[in-house]
Amino acid sequence: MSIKSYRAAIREALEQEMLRDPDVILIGEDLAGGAGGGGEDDAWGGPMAVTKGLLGKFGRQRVLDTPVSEAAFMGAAVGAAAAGLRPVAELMFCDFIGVCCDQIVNQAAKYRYTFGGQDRLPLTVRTTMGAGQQLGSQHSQVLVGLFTSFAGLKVVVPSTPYDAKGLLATAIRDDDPVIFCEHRLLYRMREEVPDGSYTIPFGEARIVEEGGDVTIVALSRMVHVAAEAVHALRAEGIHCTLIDPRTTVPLDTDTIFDSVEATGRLVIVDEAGPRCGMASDIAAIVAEELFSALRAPIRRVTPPCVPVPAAPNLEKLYLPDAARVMAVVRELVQR
Amino acid sequence: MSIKSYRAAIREALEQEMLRDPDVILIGEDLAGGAGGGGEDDAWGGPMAVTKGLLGKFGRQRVLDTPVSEAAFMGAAVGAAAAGLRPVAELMFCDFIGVCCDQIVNQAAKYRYTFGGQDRLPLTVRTTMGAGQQLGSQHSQVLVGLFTSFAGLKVVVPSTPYDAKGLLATAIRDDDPVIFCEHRLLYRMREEVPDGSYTIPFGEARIVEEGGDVTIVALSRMVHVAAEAVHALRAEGIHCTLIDPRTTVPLDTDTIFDSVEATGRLVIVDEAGPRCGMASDIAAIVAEELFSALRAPIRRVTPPCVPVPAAPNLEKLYLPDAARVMAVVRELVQR
Amino acid sequence: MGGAGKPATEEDAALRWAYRTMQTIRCFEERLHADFAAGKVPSSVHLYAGQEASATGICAHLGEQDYFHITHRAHGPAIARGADLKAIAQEIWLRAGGLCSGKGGSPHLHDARLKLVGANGGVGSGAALACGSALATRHRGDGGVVVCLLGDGAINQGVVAESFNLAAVWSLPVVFAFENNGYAEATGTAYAIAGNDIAARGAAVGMPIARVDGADYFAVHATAGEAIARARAGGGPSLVEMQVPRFFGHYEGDAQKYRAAGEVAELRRSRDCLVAFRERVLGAGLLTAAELAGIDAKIAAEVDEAFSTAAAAAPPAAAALLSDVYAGRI
Amino acid sequence: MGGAGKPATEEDAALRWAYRTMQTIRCFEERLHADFAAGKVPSSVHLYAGQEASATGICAHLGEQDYFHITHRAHGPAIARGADLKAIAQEIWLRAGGLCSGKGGSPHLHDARLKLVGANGGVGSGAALACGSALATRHRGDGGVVVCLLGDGAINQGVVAESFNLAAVWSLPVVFAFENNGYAEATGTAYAIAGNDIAARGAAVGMPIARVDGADYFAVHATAGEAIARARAGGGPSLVEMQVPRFFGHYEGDAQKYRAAGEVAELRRSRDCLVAFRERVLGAGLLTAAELAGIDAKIAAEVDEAFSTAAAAAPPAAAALLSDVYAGRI
Ligand SMILES: Cc1ncc(C[n+]2csc(CCOP(=O)(O)OP(=O)(O)O)c2C)c(N)n1
Ligand SMILES: Cc1ncc(C[n+]2csc(CCOP(=O)(O)OP(=O)(O)O)c2C)c(N)n1
Ligand SMILES: [Mg+2]
Ligand SMILES: [Mg+2]
Repeated sequence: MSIKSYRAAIREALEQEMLRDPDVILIGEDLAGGAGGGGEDDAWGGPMAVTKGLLGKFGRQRVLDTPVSEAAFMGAAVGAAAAGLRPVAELMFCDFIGVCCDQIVNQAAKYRYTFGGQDRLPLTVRTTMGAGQQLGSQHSQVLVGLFTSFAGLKVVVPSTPYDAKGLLATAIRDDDPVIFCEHRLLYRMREEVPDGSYTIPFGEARIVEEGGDVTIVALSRMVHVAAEAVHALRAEGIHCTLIDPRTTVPLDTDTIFDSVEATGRLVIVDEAGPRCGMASDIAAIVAEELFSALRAPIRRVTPPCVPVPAAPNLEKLYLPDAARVMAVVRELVQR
Repeated sequence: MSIKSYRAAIREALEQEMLRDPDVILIGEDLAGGAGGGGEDDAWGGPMAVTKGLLGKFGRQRVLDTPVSEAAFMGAAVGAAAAGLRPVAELMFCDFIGVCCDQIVNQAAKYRYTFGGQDRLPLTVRTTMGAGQQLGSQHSQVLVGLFTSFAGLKVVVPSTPYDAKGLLATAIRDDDPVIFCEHRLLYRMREEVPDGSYTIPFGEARIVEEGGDVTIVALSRMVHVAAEAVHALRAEGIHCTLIDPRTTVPLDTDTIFDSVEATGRLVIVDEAGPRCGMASDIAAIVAEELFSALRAPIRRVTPPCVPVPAAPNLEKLYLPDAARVMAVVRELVQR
Repeated sequence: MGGAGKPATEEDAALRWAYRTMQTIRCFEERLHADFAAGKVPSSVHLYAGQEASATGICAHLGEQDYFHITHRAHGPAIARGADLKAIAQEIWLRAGGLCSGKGGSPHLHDARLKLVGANGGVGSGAALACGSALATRHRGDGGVVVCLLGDGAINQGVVAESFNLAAVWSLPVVFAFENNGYAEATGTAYAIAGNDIAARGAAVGMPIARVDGADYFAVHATAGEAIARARAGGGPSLVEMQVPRFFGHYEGDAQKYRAAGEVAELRRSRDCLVAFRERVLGAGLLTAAELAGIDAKIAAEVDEAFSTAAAAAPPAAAALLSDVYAGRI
Repeated sequence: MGGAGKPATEEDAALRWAYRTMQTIRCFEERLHADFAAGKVPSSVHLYAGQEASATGICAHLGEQDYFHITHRAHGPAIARGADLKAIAQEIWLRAGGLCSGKGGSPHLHDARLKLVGANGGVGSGAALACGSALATRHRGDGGVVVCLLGDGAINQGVVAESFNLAAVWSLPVVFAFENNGYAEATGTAYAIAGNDIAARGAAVGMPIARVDGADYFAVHATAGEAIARARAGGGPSLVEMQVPRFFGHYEGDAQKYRAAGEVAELRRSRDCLVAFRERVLGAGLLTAAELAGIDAKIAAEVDEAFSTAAAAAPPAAAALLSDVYAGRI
């Protein structure tokens, strides 16, 4: 056990899984960096420095730097998975799904089904997401809902170093394609994380806080935004249960239902836009399956329906924050 | 006024808009067909024969056949729109968003916002969708929710020849990127359609049937499935309002709200999968904004969360049908 | 492997295998054409007739460890790889006993045991998947190679260009084998392929390239053999372009108005790989007319049986709708 | 147009414009580098220093009707096209007065009035958009051409290959101008580009190609001029590959460990387009050292003013968050 960052926890999971299984390989842009140049070999260790050091340990046969060719290398990862390897492909920004969408949503997601169950596809796609770095409309998106909408994919949204490490190990050992969504603003988050290898099962939400007044479901970085709100609300005498689903496919509806059953009130906090995302998805499921338990409207706290602006003041307005969550919760408990 | 098929209505809108505005051009694969061959020039007139005859009327300068290069020609359509033309680009199957996703969701959708409102982007993307032709997992999808989730796009889902013609004219004249989703099983549907040009405003739902017991919102071909159910239910004494939103961006929530206000019960029928699609989206909006009017759970009638199978018996099981809609409605009115 | 139990050592057995394979494909496709016209085929099909020498000349070189990625024009390549004729037919008929249990259909023929990798829906997407198979076989060090069939239309898909480069950067054991049948749907290569030179696109990444008459089995066999041997020996990727005639439409039902009058008749007359093959082996006295006739008759019966089996076979069980989405529980 | 009011007829005015443009870019980027290191720049930036001759040599040929598509390494090209220095700086500082009102930021500099088309987020995506600008200008018949800047990394994006082919098939007036600075992020072209020959990829679709030393303003000017004139005359697309040095990291903050020790120093010594330009014009007596020094001083003051304006400028109003999503009401 030691204090580790989200970044280090992810790196440790990669390293431990690579040690455990020689068929685990990494594919992506600048995972090492330095290929074809006159300087150091592991020059970058990943665009976000997540894979730093792995080249030295596993060599270029298992840490495969690629040209700027997401469609080809993502397809290669799909093909390699179908052929028996356990590739972990890195999509630098989830926004770049734009250029490899086919490989993920049409090929990886549908390979097994289309071919009648002949194959396993133990592919993990690591990608990054989120706003807050002034990177603008095409490097800040949260596309968890898009991935979730395609049957055949599993989708993981870790909010803490501990969860990131354990869920990534599970993802890599899983025999289905898993989209593992890392939030860039969390890379420096630190907490106690076991040194040894461990897994966290998919489809088991984490109850972050317990309280009887309102259920809050939040994803990825929004878990921390919601937690801040929950703590502040406690001082006002409002007690919330905060649930981090951790995976959206499979989705732990049991835990959500149990809580809503008790509170009768649901708020979902998500960093994706308001249309057809996870906030809508969870709201719809609860409105369908747990209607009689509801005592108030289901409220979604999301950014407005606009692309992500680059200017920091606009980006701040864009992102849900604790104050907004608190306002919504306060309004709900008054009903 | 004359009887026209959905296909013919779309063709007529294209022709009339091309006559009206010389800046309207068509871009896509085999819109004419026959280029580079030794036979007829307008050999196909579109993969679904929608654009048949337009080559002869407007020539190869305005009916631009392309190589099998969706990313390039979709990007070219975006660029041409930004540069002042009104391109109508055809994406043969919406599933092929896989290979031109970047151009649509990152470029077309975000062009105006990213550049601070300097440009107009009068682009129309015509695409086809839907199951029912045994084409399997990668040629049968309904991706309306995906398009809807990206702020900056407008999304049209015509269910009738009349609507298709009027909405396509609106789309082409609109100064924003519009995704116009044609359902392949509707191409042969026929009804009275005016011969002259007309437009139908975006964001105005069509009330297909009126009834006080249950509100049904259905999209595209599902409007007809739902209508069948509504008629049969009437014989049982159950009276439904059936709403066809016609566009999902903008979405006419007023019409939906007015009806749910009256009925207290909502069923959404959609051909997309159950996760993060339009059914979830509409359910979430209503659960949020109109909770107090609801007397029963919001029910979604969608396919199961699986890719589309090719075998006809499985495909039939996959697709929502009138019987399923009826069962859900009956259950709701008992509550 | 290489289909239908070819003993690779014996020259005339190899010839017989090649003939049997090509003739099986031809017979299958001609018969399918007729049945389709008669309304008996319950799905959309793209026929391979005319292109037989291509898949056959390639598969002659492929062993158990090798991968063969095919396209939507799938029947011929699947047959050449040795997939079960009845399972192929049943997949086309969308039956439970089909290669993909009726979930994929004609364009998605796939047999994981044979390392026959079916087309995914996007034209050209297979080029990237093929790089992945090549990574895997190299990772295992089992000496496998990968052949990826692609159509002329695919050369203009970005992922194909990316895959050329990636295969070359990683020096993968993959052969990109283009079947240039002159058309992508209704559009001719003279229009769609700037420069009208598929192989040149491969040469631009430094890959060895070869161009060959794809209606000549022996030429394909020799050229593909060289490319496959190079890949197997660690020489990296290469590209083979085969000029092939397409005897039917893009799909069945295609009126083919984009073709010149008499074009198909002329192709059938002058560029039929089976006619050329027969002439050559009979001329050289390698096989006899009687032998060939015997093979033909046997094949006709086999195809007949495959089709009637398929027509009579059961559809998938309803439960199949929900299975095979994930390998694990969800 | 062509930036900063160049009167295109006068030879020495053109030279002065070129020098002023390149020096403005250099000064802007060097100053930005220093300010970034001092923590004064509130966004991520990719600097263009070293590559000045490329955008400048191209923009010397562009008129009002012409489109210039640029990349994330945007400051230099935007300056060369004549975009307002203060508006550029304010966009980098994400202010309301920025070229994109603070919504795009450094990589997305865009000025619709100047037909300066900013990068979209995906490397290489602009190649397709450029085909669209070319379609539009040809449709209008206004004699416009399109130059599309691309980096070496972009050559491996599928959409770029597709765009080459599409531009050639449609014979569009577009020049694909590659700035080969040796790196895509931390990865060298020797690894990432199989065959290590960008121009060859263009040649494979039958486009005319040219390779030029991108650190030599006069060479770029001549070569780009030829390609642009060809496009303007209806001769279709072509490709120009420019070898350019990159003096800073991929982005500011990049430790550049992937570069050999002394690599940048050597590039600055031997491949500085401004040094070469000065030598040439002074040697030929075209401009005097005093003139150049006068220009330098003026530019330093302008850049200074642009930066201090930007630093002091107001951020976008809160209402800007919701505006500009659609042109019409929604
Ligand atoms: C990305 C994509 N675009 C378009 C299509 C539609 N489509 C199916 S087959 C085909 C033509 C392919 O031509 P080619 O590669 O020459 O193969 P052939 O059919 O001639 O065997 C097209 C365009 C598709 N399946 N995928
Ligand atoms: C599709 C896509 N993949 C990856 C990236 C991340 N990225 C940004 S710049 C860059 C390198 C581009 O290199 P090059 O084209 O040579 O331009 P340079 O930065 O050298 O000017 C990469 C990979 C991106 N923006 N888009
Ligand atoms: Mg073809
Ligand atoms: Mg570069």
